[in-house]
Amino acid sequence: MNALLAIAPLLVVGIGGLLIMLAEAFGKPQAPEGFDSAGRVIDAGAGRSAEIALGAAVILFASAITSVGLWLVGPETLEGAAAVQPYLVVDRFSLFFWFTLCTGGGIACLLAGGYLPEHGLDRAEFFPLALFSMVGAMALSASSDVLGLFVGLETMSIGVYAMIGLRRGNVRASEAALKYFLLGGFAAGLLLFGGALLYGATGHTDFVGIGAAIADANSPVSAGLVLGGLALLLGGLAFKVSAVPFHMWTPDAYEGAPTPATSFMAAAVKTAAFASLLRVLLTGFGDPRLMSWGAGWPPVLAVLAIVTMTYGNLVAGRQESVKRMLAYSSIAHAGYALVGVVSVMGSKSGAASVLFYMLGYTVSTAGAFGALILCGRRGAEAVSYEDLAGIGRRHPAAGIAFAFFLLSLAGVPPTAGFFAKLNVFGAAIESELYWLAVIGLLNSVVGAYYYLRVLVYMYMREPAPGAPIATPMRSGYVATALVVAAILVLGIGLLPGLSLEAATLATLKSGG
Amino acid sequence: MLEALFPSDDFRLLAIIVALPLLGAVVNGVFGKRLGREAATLMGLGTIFLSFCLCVATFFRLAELQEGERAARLVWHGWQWLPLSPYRGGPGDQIWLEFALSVDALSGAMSLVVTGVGFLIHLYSSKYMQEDPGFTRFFCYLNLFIFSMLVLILGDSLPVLFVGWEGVGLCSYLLIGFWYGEEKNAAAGKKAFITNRIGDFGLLVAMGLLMFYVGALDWKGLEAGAENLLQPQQIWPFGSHIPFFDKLGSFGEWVNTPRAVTAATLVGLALFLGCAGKSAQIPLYVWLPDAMAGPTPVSALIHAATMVTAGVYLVCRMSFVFVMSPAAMFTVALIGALTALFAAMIAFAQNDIKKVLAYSTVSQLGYMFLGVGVGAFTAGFFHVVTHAFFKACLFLGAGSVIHAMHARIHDTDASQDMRNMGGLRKYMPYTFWTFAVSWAAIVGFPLTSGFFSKDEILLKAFTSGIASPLPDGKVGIGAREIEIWQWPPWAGYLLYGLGFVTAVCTAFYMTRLFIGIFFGEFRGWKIVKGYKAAHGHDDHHDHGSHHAELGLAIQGPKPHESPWQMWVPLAVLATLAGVGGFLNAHLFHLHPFDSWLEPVFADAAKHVKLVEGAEGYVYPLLGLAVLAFAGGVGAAYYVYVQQRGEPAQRFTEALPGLHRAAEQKFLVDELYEETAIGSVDSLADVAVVADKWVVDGIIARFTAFVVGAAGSVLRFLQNGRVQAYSLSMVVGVALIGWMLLAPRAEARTRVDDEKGVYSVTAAPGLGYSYRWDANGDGEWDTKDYAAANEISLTLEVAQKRTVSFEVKNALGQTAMGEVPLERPKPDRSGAFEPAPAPPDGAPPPDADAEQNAERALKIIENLPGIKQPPAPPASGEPQ
Amino acid sequence: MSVGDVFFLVAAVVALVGAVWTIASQSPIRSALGLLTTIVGIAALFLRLNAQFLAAIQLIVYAGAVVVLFVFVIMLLGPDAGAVSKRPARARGSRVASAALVFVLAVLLVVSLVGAQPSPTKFRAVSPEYGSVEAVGQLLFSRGLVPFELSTALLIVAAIGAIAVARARHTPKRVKAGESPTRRLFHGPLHPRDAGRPLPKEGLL
Amino acid sequence: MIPIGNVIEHYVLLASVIFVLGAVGFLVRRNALVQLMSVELMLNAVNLALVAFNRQHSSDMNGQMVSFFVIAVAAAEAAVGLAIVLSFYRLKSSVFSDEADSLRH
Repeated sequence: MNALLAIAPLLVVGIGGLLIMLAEAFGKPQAPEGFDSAGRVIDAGAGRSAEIALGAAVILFASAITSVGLWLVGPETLEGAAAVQPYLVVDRFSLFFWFTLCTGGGIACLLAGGYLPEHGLDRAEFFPLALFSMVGAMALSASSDVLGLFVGLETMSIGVYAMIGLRRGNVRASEAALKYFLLGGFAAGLLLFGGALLYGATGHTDFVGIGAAIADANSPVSAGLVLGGLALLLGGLAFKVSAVPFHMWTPDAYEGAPTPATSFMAAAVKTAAFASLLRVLLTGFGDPRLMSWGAGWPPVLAVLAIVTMTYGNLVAGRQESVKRMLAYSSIAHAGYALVGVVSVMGSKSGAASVLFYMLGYTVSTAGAFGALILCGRRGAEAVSYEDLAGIGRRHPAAGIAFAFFLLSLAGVPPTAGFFAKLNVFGAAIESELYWLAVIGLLNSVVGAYYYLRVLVYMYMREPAPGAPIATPMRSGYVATALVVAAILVLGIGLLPGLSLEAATLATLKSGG
Repeated sequence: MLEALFPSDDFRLLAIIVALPLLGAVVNGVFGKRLGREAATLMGLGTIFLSFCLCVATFFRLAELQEGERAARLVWHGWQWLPLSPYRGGPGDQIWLEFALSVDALSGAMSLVVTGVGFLIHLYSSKYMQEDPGFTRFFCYLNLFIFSMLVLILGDSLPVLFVGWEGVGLCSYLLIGFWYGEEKNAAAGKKAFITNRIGDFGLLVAMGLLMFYVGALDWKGLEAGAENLLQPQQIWPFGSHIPFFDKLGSFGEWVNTPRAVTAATLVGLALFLGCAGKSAQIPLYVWLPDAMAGPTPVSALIHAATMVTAGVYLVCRMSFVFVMSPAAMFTVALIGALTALFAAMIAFAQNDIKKVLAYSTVSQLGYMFLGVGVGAFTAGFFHVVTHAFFKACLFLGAGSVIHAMHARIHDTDASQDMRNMGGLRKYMPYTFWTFAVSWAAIVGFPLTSGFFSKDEILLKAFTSGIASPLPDGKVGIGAREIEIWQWPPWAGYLLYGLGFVTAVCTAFYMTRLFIGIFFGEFRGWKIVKGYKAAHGHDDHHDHGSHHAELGLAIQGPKPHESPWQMWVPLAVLATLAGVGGFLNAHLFHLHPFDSWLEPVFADAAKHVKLVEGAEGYVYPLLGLAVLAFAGGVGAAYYVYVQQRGEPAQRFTEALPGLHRAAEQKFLVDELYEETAIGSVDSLADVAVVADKWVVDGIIARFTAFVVGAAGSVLRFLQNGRVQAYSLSMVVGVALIGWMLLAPRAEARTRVDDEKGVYSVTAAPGLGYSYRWDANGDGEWDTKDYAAANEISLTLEVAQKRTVSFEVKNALGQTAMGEVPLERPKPDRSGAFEPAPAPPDGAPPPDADAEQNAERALKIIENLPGIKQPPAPPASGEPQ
Repeated sequence: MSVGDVFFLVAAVVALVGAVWTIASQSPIRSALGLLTTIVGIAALFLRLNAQFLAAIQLIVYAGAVVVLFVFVIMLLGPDAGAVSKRPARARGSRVASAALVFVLAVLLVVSLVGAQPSPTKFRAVSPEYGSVEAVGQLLFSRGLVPFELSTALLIVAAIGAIAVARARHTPKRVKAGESPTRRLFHGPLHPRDAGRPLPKEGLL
Repeated sequence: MIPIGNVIEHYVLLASVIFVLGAVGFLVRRNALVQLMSVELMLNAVNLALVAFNRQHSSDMNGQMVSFFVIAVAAAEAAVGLAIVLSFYRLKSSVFSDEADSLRH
């Protein structure tokens, strides 16, 4: 029973997913495939996505609250938690990420509730997929075992593939799903082979055991197998966090997917992958010979971080589509977070800075995609910069919402994004990775350029004569999602102490 | 009751005071359109009024606590806001800066002024802006401004103050550009924004320096640690020397001579740069006159009464830092005096009544800085208060006039031109009388508020100065010792002289303005020919047929008095401007204001010295001040009333000499415009060219081009095909694998140049083994590889050696690394060489922060690859 | 050479041939057969490695379900669906070359990895229960219970996903949509008095 | 002489070769179905390696358990993958993954 209490957030999502699935399957179709009362084409038969979205969002927020509750109870007091280890490690680290993931996922579900009916994609399958995918993401972030990691990763990914491919009549969505699926399968293969090599080298599949075997001086492990396995494992995880050169699926999948699915990917998939990356590296590969300043994984990740930030920012500046720009910017953000991961080796606040970064990034990016959703209605999505021209003057609320989240992504105080960057670069400086911090700062400057470009279009341009004019949708769902995200972004920005304290506590209990 | 509800160590009332205007802003901003005008007005006015009442309550609570010499402070501890130190391990191990608000005598007085005057101006605006389509937006901004200003005043630390500082800047920008449709307004907003950024840079630098030297940013911590600012800081040359100038003999020697100032001077100057930006002092004053493009109540509230005095407030707030540096104080006083004179002279030439008032504001701000610069903080701050009264009143009066004129002329520029006015005394009696009182105050009519405050500043400028913070005037130890700059003996004469001339000028141009608006005949029956035809006709579509043909008589209502919402604030402010001086009338030994603020400036006052026999100067200088007032007003009366009173033809015939003199006077104005403004313009042109070609063209454009081109090239790698994507992944995995597997010969060096002990550590790695060549003879010390990854060696002075090592990985591949080591000769500049280690081998005295920083720099310079703290190799503890 | 050696060699060769066949044959149906061959070969190797249960699962799930699914889909698309592309292949040479390069690099890496091991040690003998259905089942439902339960989520999500993505689109027909209270709450006018009015140009929502 | 097939190296070598063959197939082939099969090949190779390593570390049966789940995951992945390919085929009448390039740059 105690064990069930420990994994209560996971159970809430899982059981909630089953209920949502049943509701979706047996609920009376509101608008069988065809046209709705307004004469728009409805993609699928199930309908009722609005109600089901509400349910899914409630379930996810309930799970986030359950995580907070468990945090307050103190996961270390739950003896039953040991029963689910090492596949699920319920510690403050996991709870922090569960909270982040569920919040991001809940926002995405609310967005979907507004988006799907508005754009003729009234498909409630989205929500069970999102919930079970979230189960996978939560398992991924909590797992300290190759097996748990793999199963969690695949559960998360398969759900996301399907969410992307949900819009069946759309070539771009279909292409995006195909590409992401093929590459995702390939990456999973690489990751799994890495896990197999590590198992071969150490005889363990759990990362605590792997770390202990590496540290054991009496029976030396095969360095070749460990390093080879680590390389493949890093490759697989780098794919999910979309670090360059494993990033190439990101812009295509983000652009092709329905926007709520995009925000789910940007918020949940990336965050869970970072959780896993951090846990794997700290518990399994924290040996001084692997977490070394001149060899081992820190230099590798440092290079990845630099390349990722720079590439993401450079290419994001050249996009015509805001959605694709946000995709590239999410690549750049992976680079910034990697800076924090690297600084784990020399700074006690390194891990906390990554946790904080992911929390801030999740809510900011979910909000930014939400604002993009808000700017389209009745099947006409705002996608390009031109679409947004003048919207800030015509629709101040939409403009302010968009501007706010973009400023957070750009790292302008007093938003969450500012403190997230501040912490990450601070941790890098503390680890004496000065050049990494400097490159990061330069990159933030470049990044500010393309975020501000959106503001320029919104406030200083008028749409070309005859061009379609974007009109914001009127949806309580999207508005609620944006309000939730904005409160979090602003709250974290005004009270960074609280969440940083939480992130710091979370890292203390993680790992071996 | 107040005490029970709000204990003095957790004075939550401050949060409420600050939050009320914010509430008003949010409600008006979000729901304004739905609420309608009445509700929006009520919200805006109500919140400010409540806030004002609470400020009064706070004030009384403070007065209760403040008995005698003890300075009272009420603090509200908000929340932990910014980490000041890196995280070190345990929870609660980190030093945080709180988001805290606090109030003491100084901020209490200032908050009263802000909310009080703010409320009056809100009331005024509710009528003035009535017809504007952006009515609720205006009130939202105005409330937001009051909120930011209160954060600025009540913030308990520099960063919190900075939040308010930026907030008021933002509101000012929004309100200047309120009618953003007009190009001119938008440009003015931009100008204000940019100029303020320069000042903000100074403030940020000051915060960084204070953090470095004092280690705190809140008032309490700063006060406690201000002594740390008394240390020398080398500012030239950068590094040890400037390389090229070595070859230039004695000139090069001179160039390379180390120069140092105290840290307090650096901090003071940086802070003052911030103040100069916000308070429109030379050279950053340019934005304020343009800022008058905003609605007139905005000019009154933000650009005259409150925001622009934030700089003076900051100097008062940081007085204990400024007095540490006589040089910084002299800069403040001198810049203040020069600005006062400079702006006053520009004001002669203006015909736009708001421009005249704008330049007079700049000039009066200069007075305030003159006051605080000579150490007369209460006098300077008292002028802030009186100026808030009379300048707000003047601006609102001007607004009332413009309101009346605009109803007739329908042209923004023409309705502000005093050549179209005159004789308005008859039409607008309330406005006239209130304006008259304020005019009397600003020109220093005896017994008005301006008379007392200005007289006090002038007196102190003559008699007061800053003494050296240390008795012997020297700071530092041994070779690092420097002498602190002292005030020259003539400082008092110079500052007083500038101040006196300014007083005369002020009296002159203000009288000219006063006469021009209210006396003589009304000239607005037709518009002065040839005036301001520059703006295009399409600027004013909205006025349509009303647009007047220049030089022709125009139809329109007679000028009329404004409604009560507009003249009541005028009356209140005029009363205050008239009698407010008795708050600090030293002449009659009435100085409650002084005694109220005394505890705040008690620390700073210790460093202020008075000249011999200062008491004896009081009455002679008083006489001079009255003379300045009488001279200025008399001259203006003579020139403008008498000259205009008679037909120009007869005047010229009768008194050709005087006419020529008057003409020449005019020419001086012209000349002044040509030289001062012209040179500023041409300077600006140069700056524009430089900006266009160097900053914008080369730096910005080129960088943008490179970034853009790189982006364009890179994005074509993304060719959309799965095969390419997966190939990139495979290459990525291969590179990661290669980086992980290949032996990496990275080393870091721990350097102790003083003792000559160097230790080299090779990066640990899984499966690595090492062999070393520590003695630099080119042979490996041992043939076999061993696990040891660290060696240590000793070098003589100026000895060089290259240590090599070879790393073998698990697969048997090897890599070689080399570390060149050199023990440097002592620093060539000599003067700033750290003290040599004691000969008896005792550990050197604890090096100060600067030496540590130098050493850290050296370590950084010597390290290849990734650096680590020079502490023991704790690199790899798993967490 | 013992029987076990021969068994290993045969199974290894079968698996390898199947793998090459999979990636090299032009027709997808043949590729599927190649995959089947490899699966059978690997199942045999599982037997050699005392993993009887897994060998059975390999045959049942992989050969019996996955490959059949592949064949089914290929047949659904028509046997020629994947044989020829309408578009000419682009940069085929460089793709093959890069793949070959990857292959060579990988083999070199593997050889060096394996070669770096200390001298090979023979497998230790294991008890007959090792790898049996009972033993693996015992493990699955004790230690492996958590991933087992997690995999239910995986299978559910796969089922829903497959249905959601692959279900055919019906031809849309005009249906009068019912009113949903939730939808009205969140999508309709914010207030009854707004019903039928045009949306305001400015304002929060 | 060490018996063939009774030391870990032989299995690791074989598994690696099959894995790399799968990877190469994924890189070279344009047919999404064959690419999917290549991924299955890679997963099979992983299974082989896992079981072989488990035979080496024979104190528990973790490796076999992992293989079991890998098989399950592979089946689930194949199902969703084929569904996606089908949906793609319906729209573009093609199963060639390089024709999915309207999203790029």
